[in-house]
Amino acid sequence: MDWSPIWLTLKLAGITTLLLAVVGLPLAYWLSRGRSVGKIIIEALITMPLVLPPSVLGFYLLIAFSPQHGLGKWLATHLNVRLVFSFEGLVLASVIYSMPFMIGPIKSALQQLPLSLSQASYTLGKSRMETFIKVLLPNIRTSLLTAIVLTFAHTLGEFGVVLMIGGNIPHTTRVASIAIYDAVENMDYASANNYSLVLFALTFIIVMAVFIFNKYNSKSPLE
Amino acid sequence: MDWSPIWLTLKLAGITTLLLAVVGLPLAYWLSRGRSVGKIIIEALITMPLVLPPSVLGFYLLIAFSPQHGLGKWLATHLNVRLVFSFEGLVLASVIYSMPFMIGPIKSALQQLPLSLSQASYTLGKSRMETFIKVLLPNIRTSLLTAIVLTFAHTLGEFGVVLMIGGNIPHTTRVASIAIYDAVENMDYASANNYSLVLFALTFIIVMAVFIFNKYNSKSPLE
Amino acid sequence: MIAIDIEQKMRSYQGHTILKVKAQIALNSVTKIYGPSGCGKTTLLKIIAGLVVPQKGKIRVGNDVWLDSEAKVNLLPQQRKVGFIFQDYALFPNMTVVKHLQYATDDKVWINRLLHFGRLETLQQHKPQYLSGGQQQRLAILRALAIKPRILLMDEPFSALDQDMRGVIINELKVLIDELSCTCLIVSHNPDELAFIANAELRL
Amino acid sequence: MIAIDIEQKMRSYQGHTILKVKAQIALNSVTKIYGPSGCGKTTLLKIIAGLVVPQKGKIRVGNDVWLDSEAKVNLLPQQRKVGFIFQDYALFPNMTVVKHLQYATDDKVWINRLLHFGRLETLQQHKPQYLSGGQQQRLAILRALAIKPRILLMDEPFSALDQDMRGVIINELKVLIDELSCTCLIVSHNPDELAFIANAELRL
Amino acid sequence: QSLKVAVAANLQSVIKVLDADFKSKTGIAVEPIVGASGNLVAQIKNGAPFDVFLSADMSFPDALYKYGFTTEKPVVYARGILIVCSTENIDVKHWQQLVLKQSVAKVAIANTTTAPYGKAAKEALVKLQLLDKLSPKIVTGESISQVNTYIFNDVVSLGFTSQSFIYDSGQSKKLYYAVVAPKLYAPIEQGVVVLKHGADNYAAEAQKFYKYLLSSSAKAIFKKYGYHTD
Ligand SMILES: Nc1ncnc2c1ncn2[C@@H]1O[C@H](COP(=O)(O)OP(=O)(O)OP(=O)(O)O)[C@@H](O)[C@H]1O
Ligand SMILES: Nc1ncnc2c1ncn2[C@@H]1O[C@H](COP(=O)(O)OP(=O)(O)OP(=O)(O)O)[C@@H](O)[C@H]1O
Ligand code: MOO
Ligand SMILES: [Mg+2]
Ligand SMILES: [Mg+2]
Repeated sequence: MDWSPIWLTLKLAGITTLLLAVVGLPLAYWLSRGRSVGKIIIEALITMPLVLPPSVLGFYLLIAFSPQHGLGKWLATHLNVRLVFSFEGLVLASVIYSMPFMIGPIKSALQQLPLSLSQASYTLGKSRMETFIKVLLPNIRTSLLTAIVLTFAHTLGEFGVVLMIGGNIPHTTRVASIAIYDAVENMDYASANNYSLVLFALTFIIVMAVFIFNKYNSKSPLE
Repeated sequence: MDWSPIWLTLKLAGITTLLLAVVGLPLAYWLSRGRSVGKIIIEALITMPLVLPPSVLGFYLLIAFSPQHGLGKWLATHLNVRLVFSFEGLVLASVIYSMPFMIGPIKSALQQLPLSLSQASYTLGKSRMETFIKVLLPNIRTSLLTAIVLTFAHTLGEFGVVLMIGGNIPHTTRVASIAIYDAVENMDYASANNYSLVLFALTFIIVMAVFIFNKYNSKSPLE
Repeated sequence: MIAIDIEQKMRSYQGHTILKVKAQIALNSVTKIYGPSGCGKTTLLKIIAGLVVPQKGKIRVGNDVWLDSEAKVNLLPQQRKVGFIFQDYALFPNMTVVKHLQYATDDKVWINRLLHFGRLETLQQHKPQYLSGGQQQRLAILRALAIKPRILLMDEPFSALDQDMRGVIINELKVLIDELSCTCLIVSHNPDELAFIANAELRL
Repeated sequence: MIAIDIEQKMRSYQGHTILKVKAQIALNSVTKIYGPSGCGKTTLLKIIAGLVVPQKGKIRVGNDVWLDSEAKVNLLPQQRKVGFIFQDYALFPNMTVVKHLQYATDDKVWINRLLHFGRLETLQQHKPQYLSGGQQQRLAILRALAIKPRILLMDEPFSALDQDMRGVIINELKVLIDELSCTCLIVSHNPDELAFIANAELRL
Repeated sequence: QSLKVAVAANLQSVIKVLDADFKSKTGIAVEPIVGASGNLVAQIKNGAPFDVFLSADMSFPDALYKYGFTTEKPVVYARGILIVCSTENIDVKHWQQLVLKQSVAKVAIANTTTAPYGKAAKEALVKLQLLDKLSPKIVTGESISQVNTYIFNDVVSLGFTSQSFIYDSGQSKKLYYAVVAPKLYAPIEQGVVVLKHGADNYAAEAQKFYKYLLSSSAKAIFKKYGYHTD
């Protein structure tokens, strides 16, 4: 069995989740405070990939990234960066694709915390930063975990976008979901089964780990 | 422009959402009360499609639905129901595929409501049913909306599963995401663009409608 | 006569403590319940209402058995239908003041009388989050009374009311209780405030 | 001297009411604040703490200007660093009793003294949801004192305490306040309970 | 680094054998990327880093040549044969009558615009004036591979595929098939080109592979899998 699609998938999901965690926490905090037209527009944009079919997203990314014209051409000729059929392109696409899964639950949980929690912390002389880290984050930790698991899982299962802008290039863009599709088309059911079982086991472990982590709160990974 | 893939997509997403709302509300309520081994297992199973690549799900459904053996055969001979290459099959697959998006947010919101809310209602002599409908549901209405939008959107964007068990049959299984993929592979970028624009507009309207609905609570569709 | 004889293990950091209560409460009486913070007053009221099921015990109200852990009898809260005022109010965030009362009863005259009694007529259309602490507490009292309960369990029902308001409310409450011929258990940290209304007491 | 002169529009169902407060409060005094439910006591305390910004007004503490809406001066709550006891406690659900205090101060001796003062030594490792109403309220008091504030704003800080406990707490609080030479504003519905401690009053 | 070869789906089993043989002769590893010819062309036009392209027809590689994605015109390396295939022991010899029967629920063909074998199947059906009658039964596979998948898993009664399918060594099921009369469709001439990406990055290896495909040892393998070579 060729393990490279599994590693590639894990690498893609891992990097995407990490990037989104770094970008997502401050962004979600910012979105959770107050409400302005700018924020609404940014939030609507972030939310779009959630409701957009992967093939639409894939199509527009293909057009944007294609080295034949526009942005893709500019990137290819000036920076020698190619985003179609490359791992970097998949990372960028996954970040866009999974963004709402990271931002949504965190922002929502932050908004649901009573205002008086942060007020109480401010009166103790604590900065916004310290309040965020020591009071707000710990009180939304199940939502945080949810966001991370959702993001990771959503990237793990990414298929349509990868098929459109990644193709099926071994070691570069042939992630597990594509490898399975390929194996099925090749009637190599043993491989398809193996990949599926690995992913199944992996996801089962994730789900169970989250259940156990949340046991005391009796919360599920989607919370 | 051939509008049938758009209609088909809307029909599929609509029926799936409706079915899941009917199944999901009682199921989410049941899962939110107490905790037993049975519930944990059922919840883990419901959660699986969330983390499973669509191609894995599609592969197993293809095998399960095949009219020559097992379940598929039984359905074909006894009920004359065929699940591969049929709209019914897509509906069933979508229901499985989108289930966690309906159950998750509702169950989670129900669990986060303070226990004393339903207790207060019980002391007023109200049944579990009435309490659920008049006290619990209205207090999780943003989560309910989230669940519905997520389910609808997720089905709208379904691609991998349909690619495997759909067979690209016009008016039956050729949904928009497949039509776009097809157009792109045909290098018919004008059609791809048209379909994409329609879906884009559609999803933008959904997102905006939800934002407006939730305006007073300043909540986003993912809450 | 309400006969209570219960035993409940209460969670506490160092192991557990046992709450044991054995009491007889006359019908139509107003009983003041007091005891140090954390001794189990709230727990006792919840047990009577059927919201917490004790490890062991019997509760009899008149001729009806509400709870008998040996005979496996345990009426649902809905069957006991006591008026309950929660220490943290437990108001419904989705309902305005008047909706709270309409949820509990269909009797419009009664609703209007209660609104006047709680001095909340002008705040009818407010949701709980826009009410001050005292306004919320008064709404909790009105909601419990709305079902015209035969037994009224009040967990520190006047703690957020100023003295004048408290005096008014207690006076009028007495009239209502008599009218409903309702048996009343009140947890309070200000035994004085109940002097006028209470005619029995229970120390935990 | 704390000089307050503020005006704040308060939301109310029929239009708005205006909360106007003009007061001079001596440093190191203990002022009792009272007034009918919904008159704006909580709002006033939040304005002093910097948690609510009034439409118009000035607040001066000693020689420092905390708020001057004309000069656009408005210190952050962090800069004002008042001790604040919220009417609904606002405890941190993620922290145990002792973590609350450790979050506010590093002074271990002080923490132990506070735990004893609040009679919460044995409940150190409990989180708020496992505390009774009175235990939660005592924790809220301790947390506000933990930062050794120069100004202490208390919103009905004794409402959930039984009489004995209240007596003990008030007595010991007086000692602490004197020690910290702290100016104290207490909203209370039981003016009597403050007789021993308060030496000024403000009616809203 | 290995040579990335875009391969038309009808070659999916042959390519593994060709790979092994080529590697044993030259030591150069080949990574096949399998798909419908048209899909692969779309990807190449959008910048996919493939080195050699084995199409299922001549017009797709011709188009690539015209747009400057290759330096040379395509050359035919094999001629394909269209068959009708089933896992059921039915009378495939008379498939023209059979497909109209009720017992045949679904018939698979490959995408008629991106897969040349699909195009050929459509041509044959049109010539026989069967297409309209059959259209409610038709299921479209993304490439010839997907058609094979559908046949193999019994989700269709019949499918139009390449003859190479029945020579697939890994096959565990008995297949019943009939050759579609060659006069019913334009000959399936399969062309190969070295792509710009290959010429720029792996010129020597790409050329070797290209030469190998036209060599007699490759021809022998193609023959074994039911292709015609000259
Ligand atoms: N949800 C809970 N889970 C576990 N233990 C709890 C819970 N609620 C309260 N307790 C504990 O049970 C004991 C009794 O609590 P209860 O709320 O009945 O006290 P109380 O008499 O009402 O006190 P107070 O006057 O302070 O409200 C306390 O020691 C408390 O720590
Ligand atoms: N979050 C809020 N939004 C809008 N209006 C509010 C809000 N909180 C309180 N109010 C209104 O402002 C007025 C003053 O409220 P405040 O909480 O300051 O009263 P209070 O004097 O503390 O009363 P109590 O003694 O009952 O706690 C009340 O009429 C109340 O309805
Ligand atoms: O081998 Mo093809 O390009 O799927 O007909
Ligand atoms: Mg209590
Ligand atoms: Mg107040």
